[in-house]
Amino acid sequence: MSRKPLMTVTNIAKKFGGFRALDGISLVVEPGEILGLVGPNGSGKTTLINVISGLYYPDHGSIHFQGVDIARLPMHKRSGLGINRTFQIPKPFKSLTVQENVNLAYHYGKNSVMAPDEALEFVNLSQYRDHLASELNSSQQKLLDLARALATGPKLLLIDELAAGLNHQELETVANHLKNLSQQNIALIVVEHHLGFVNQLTERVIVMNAGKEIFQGSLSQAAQDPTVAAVYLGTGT
Amino acid sequence: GCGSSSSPTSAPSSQNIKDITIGTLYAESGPFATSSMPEYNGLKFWASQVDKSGGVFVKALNKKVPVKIVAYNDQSSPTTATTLYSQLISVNHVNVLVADFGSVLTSVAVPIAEENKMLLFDQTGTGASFFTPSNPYIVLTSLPTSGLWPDSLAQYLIKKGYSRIAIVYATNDFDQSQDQTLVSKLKAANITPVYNNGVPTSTSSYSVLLNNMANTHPQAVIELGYPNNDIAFLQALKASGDHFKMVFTIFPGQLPQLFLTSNGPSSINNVYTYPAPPLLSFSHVNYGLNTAQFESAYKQQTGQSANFLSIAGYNTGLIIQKTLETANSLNQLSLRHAVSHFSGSLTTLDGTFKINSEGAQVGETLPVGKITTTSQGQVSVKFVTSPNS
Amino acid sequence: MFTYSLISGILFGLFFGFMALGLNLIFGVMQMVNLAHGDFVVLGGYLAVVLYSSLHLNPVVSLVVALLLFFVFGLTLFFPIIPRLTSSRDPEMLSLILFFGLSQVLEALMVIGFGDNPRSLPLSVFGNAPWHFLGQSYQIVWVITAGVSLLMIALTYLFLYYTRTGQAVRAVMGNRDEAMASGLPVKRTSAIIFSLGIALAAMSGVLSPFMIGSLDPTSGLGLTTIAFAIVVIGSLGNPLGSVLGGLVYGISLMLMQTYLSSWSVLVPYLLLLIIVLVKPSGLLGKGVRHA
Amino acid sequence: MALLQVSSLSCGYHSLNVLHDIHLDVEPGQQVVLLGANGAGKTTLLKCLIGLIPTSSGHIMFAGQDITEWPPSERVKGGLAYLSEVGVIASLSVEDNLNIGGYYLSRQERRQQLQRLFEQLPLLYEKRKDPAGSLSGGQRKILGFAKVLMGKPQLILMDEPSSGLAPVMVNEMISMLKTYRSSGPAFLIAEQNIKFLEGTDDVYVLDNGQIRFHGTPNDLDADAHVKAAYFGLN
Amino acid sequence: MLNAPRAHLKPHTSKRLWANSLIPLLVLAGFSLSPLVYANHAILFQMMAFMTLAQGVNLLYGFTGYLPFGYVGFFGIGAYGMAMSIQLLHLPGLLAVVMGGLLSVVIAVIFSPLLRLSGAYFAISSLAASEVLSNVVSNSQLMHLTGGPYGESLTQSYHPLTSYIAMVVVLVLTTVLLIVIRNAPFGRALMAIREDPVSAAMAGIAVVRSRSVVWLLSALIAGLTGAIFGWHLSVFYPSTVFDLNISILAIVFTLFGGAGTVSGPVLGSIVLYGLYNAIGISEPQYFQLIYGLLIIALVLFLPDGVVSLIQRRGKYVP
Ligand SMILES: Nc1ncnc2c1ncn2[C@@H]1O[C@H](COP(=O)(O)OP(=O)(O)OP(=O)(O)O)[C@@H](O)[C@H]1O
Ligand SMILES: Nc1ncnc2c1ncn2[C@@H]1O[C@H](COP(=O)(O)OP(=O)(O)OP(=O)(O)O)[C@@H](O)[C@H]1O
Ligand SMILES: CC(C)C[C@H](N)C(=O)O
Ligand SMILES: [Mg+2]
Ligand SMILES: [Mg+2]
Repeated sequence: MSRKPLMTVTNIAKKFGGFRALDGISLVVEPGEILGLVGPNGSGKTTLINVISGLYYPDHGSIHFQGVDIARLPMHKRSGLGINRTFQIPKPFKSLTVQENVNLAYHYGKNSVMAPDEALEFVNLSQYRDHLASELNSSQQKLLDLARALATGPKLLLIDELAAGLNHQELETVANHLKNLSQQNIALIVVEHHLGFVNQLTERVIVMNAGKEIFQGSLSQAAQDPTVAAVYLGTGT
Repeated sequence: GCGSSSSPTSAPSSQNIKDITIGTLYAESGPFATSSMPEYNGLKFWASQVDKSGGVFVKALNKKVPVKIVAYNDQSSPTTATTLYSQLISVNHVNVLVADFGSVLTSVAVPIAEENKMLLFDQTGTGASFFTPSNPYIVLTSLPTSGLWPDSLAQYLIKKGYSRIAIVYATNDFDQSQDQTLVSKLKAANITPVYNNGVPTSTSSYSVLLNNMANTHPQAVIELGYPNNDIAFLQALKASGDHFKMVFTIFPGQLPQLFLTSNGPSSINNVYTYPAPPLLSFSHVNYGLNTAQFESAYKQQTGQSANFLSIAGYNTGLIIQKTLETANSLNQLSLRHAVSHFSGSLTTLDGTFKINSEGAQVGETLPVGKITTTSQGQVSVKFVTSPNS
Repeated sequence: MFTYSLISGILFGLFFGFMALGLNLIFGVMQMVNLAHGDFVVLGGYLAVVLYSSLHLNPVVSLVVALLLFFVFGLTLFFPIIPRLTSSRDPEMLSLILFFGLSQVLEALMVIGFGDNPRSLPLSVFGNAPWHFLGQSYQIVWVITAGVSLLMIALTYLFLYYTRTGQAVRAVMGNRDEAMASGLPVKRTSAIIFSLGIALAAMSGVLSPFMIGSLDPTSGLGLTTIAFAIVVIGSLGNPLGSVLGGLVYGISLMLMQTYLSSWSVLVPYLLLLIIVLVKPSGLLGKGVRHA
Repeated sequence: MALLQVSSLSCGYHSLNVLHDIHLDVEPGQQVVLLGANGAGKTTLLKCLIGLIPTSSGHIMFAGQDITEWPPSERVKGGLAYLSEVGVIASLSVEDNLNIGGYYLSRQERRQQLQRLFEQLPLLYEKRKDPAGSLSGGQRKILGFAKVLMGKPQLILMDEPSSGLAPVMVNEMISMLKTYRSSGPAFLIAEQNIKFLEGTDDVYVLDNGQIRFHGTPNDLDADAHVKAAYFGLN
Repeated sequence: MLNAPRAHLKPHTSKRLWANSLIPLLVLAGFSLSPLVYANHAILFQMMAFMTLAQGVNLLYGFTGYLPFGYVGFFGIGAYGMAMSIQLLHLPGLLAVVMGGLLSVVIAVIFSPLLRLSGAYFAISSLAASEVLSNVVSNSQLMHLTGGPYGESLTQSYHPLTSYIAMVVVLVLTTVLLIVIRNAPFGRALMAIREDPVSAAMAGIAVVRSRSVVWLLSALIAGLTGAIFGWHLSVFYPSTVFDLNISILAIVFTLFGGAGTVSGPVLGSIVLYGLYNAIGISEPQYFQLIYGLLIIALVLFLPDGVVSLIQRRGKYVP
């Protein structure tokens, strides 16, 4: 591999009370690549995203982003460095309009490339521009989260279950959009249970279980893997 | 009022004066209402009395004119009081300015009065800091400054040869200054209190404090507070079952009724206190009603029984009345001179009125007395230091 | 001296825990701070005083009267005010203002009704026989008051955790909308809890003269802050929290009075600040997940 | 006669209507699936049926009664149940969430149901004492699903029960649906996941707040256009 | 949340700027001229003081959602900072006022951990904080510094005219500050933080720093006001300058006018404080009763303040 990795996550652990949500997980993300992150419910995917984006600090382990260790950096600093995310349970600024939500991110985003209108166009919420975010339904709010994240001009985008609530056709469009993001050299970590969607996006997936990586490789291989089949797909015997 | 730009408040030219306006504040609600209302009623009572007799004689006009009271409700808030005092001065242009009850509500009036060159009749605001040589615009009518209060008490303790004395006081101007005086006087007679602690004025449970005091085996236990403190203290004392040779608190002597209704007669039985009028009654006065007359007249007119504060209010009225009779002009400074002029020669139902050069009371002293109550709630007092020392 | 302070601290603490209970419920369930809480305590106190001086009614009986009377009072307050408040933006903050207004009104009414003078009950209503314990003797009223308080708290706990309505209460506490979606009678539940909270305040008021000396119309706000401190110290919506908070408060107050008397008034506020900054969820609180 | 009968219903948020003139029936024991693009109005329709948002016109008949004006609590008492997108009360323990679901049951009925569900969903049993708020997104869905089953309702409205569920859990859920349908309740499910179409009696497709299609899954199969539009299958 | 955001976050027109700058001008003119026609300057002075405090509350509550019940703490500290500078450092009045302001900023720094709280927790904790402050100040063990229970008496440097002018200046500056913040992106960032700190941080906003800035600014405002107020009183006890009602009034005035706007608190203070004195001076029998009922009615029927009456019509309010 010629280019040096965008982010290297090494041996991260995170406990809640006695419960090990993350148990020594590591991964590497190359610039502009799309990495699928799948696994049974409660396996730690969202927690991993929370740790990378800075909502929680890991109990131990390191996160190097473009060479700097960011494991203990506050969220807004990481956003400034170019890490951003969407939320599984969406969190827009409910009393601001859709437009204002994106404008803010654009204004405070350190290296913004995509203009607010562009971002709204991208998730196709333009017609809701002047609605309050609270007037969007949950899946629309998720898309707004995405637009807001894009407006900050990220290098790495963590996407937590975007597919939920979108129908097949909408998934197609979103998938294509995400792909040309990676063409624009924005790396993506995509957490998804909708395997069809993941499949459209990437070859490379990591399968988590109980806070650990249990498989790494292509989705098709994963389907063959007995453990994955058993704990995740439910196709195993 | 506001500096040089403030409008002149000297009384309008003597001729066209129809009546003497007396401006004051009262607290209908809040912590000071208990004391402020009776005090205000006392003043109103005085006003009605003089008006019955065709008004007050004003030497400056050489005629009797009716008195009119202008009063606002400050709800025990010094902030509100500030604006209302200045309302009285700069808008109502009152001829005489009278403070609300107590140090807290009086304090804010002091600079305003001085600034506007209005003589402040301070009824019960006994904070020592109000009285400075540079400020002629204040007289304290009904009580000595707090620091003087414990004189007789100290004398008595020393006389009895009590060596083990426990003191608990509320940390406010009024009580702490008394503690300071008391302790220094005792020290002078080389008695060091076995217990001397301040507690917040808001203290409402004294049981543990009492227990701690009891552990020092005192002969005399002294609690200096405001009425609520005394009530809580005596209540705790009664419940604790502790007994001491001597127990002293301030307010049973001023507001016996209050204690009877809240704690029952036995709570103040055998308690030492400063018996203030009407408990300390003056039959021989050279001005105004004497204690007995006042009590009946006041009861008759207001339906309430007289207490120290209503007397204080009435007494303020008398001082004002005397002032107007004496002063050659309604100019505030000449009012002040008039006061100094009759200071010392006036004996009212509140005792001898005598002020020092700074306008603070020095005439009235507070004797020490021992209260006895019957189960019917009859209160009598036995003086242990001379009432007119 | 230490034991005495400690034991009295515990007795006091139990009472104060009870005193804070009503505030705890209302705040916990409706995210509304009843700034008039203290005034309801005082009203309860006046009720006891009046019943005692007029009918020589034993305070324990007055407790029952207070419960019924103020539960009804609570209901009559609830319907005109609370639903409207709930539907406003930011009910939590607005409630602070509204209930401050209410406390002003109650205070004024108390002045009109009972005058400004402090009132109290003779501490000898339950006899004067002291209670001896560890070589010290304590007033019987304290012991009885503490006992009653403990009982009331226990009952409230049982109500919340072992009855169906109690369960609904906790659900509404957790998430109004979702509780609504689950088909719970949200409004009725709130009404009950609100009225209960006020009734409990008044009931603790009946006993308050024994613990805090005398009551006057201005005592309210002080009591409210202490109550809030206690609620926060032990955690929201949990009666056991109130006990814990009360004990922490009572004991530290008494020790402070003994060893640093002039600072004792700081106790509730310092405790509140320390707890809130060290463990914002209160001593018994659980953490929450943000994403 | 139909268990649920919705006639010319329209409703929405504040002034603006989202749904227009909806007609929809659910027979006892039926499984009806509600399809539609994001923003079509599925959630709104379910909220309106359970009574969380007011009806601006039209009627909702349930088990022979007109419930159009009833508050949610009455409807649930009457045998409706609703699994929202949120689905759980975060601050309550897993077990208490289930009890809330069975609020109108008798004590021992509730105990039985609880046992039954814990047996079928061991995950919930493990975490029964934990606050639901600590659960992962998918875990919450499962809890929510169990919660609505608790109350033994006649008709269960579900808003995208499978969203956020791992494939293995989706299968789990579908098989549970089967078992529970045999025991009586009818289901009205807003879904995107076509797996739910198997064993479905009736399909409605919402578009822009209006019913665009109504028929059996087979009819849907036949309707190339709708299929293309909503599933990209051809 | 505090007023229809659509109404005031749209791009600016010059008309809007004009409407904004009108407010400080009117305030300035009003309070410089009214003493000539109205004799009770104490009322004018206090109206200014409360208007400034209301703007301080507005800054904190209107833009970050923190309701500072103990706001009076900063006020009182300001007063004492001023008094101590005069008594101990023998500074001239105006300098002492500045010191007062700075001291309460220092205190704000010490209490900044409170910002970790939210909702009623913050509200009441701030109240507790102010109680702590007032009790420390009034404790006899600090007598040599603060005069303890005996309070402060500054009659020597009492100067009502200068303090009046100082109050005008601080009021006008505060008003301008609010206009700036409200119309700068910073103002919007604050609203975002109030909405959802996590998302705000992800959008790149420095949550902690932004909050702290507002916290310190509002402390400065209260401190200066308290200092000037104390100077104007010149004789006061701790209970006078730490009176909880000062917080409450400032909050009520803000809500009545409409938090989150600049004109709201101005209106609120003029109308309610005016009313307050009107009732007070008309010697009503049941002042407290009337006042309490007024507050209740306000929350129930005008929760978003008088300006909301205009905003409901979608009109912009400065
Ligand atoms: N703040 C928290 N407190 C307690 N437990 C937590 C917290 N956050 C996560 N957990 C636990 O950690 C485990 C992993 O949660 P996480 O949300 O990362 O799972 P997930 O992989 O995202 O699941 P899903 O696909 O359902 O979203 C879960 O069992 C959850 O209960
Ligand atoms: N609280 C609200 N206030 C105003 N409009 C709303 C609100 N919630 C949803 N809407 C609007 O109503 C329309 C329908 O939303 P709804 O949630 O019913 O769609 P849906 O079919 O459930 O979409 P999804 O498949 O994404 O869940 C959307 O356009 C949305 O913008
Ligand atoms: C009547 C007095 C006891 C009042 C007291 N002198 C005070 O200054 O507050
Ligand atoms: Mg997740
Ligand atoms: Mg939906």
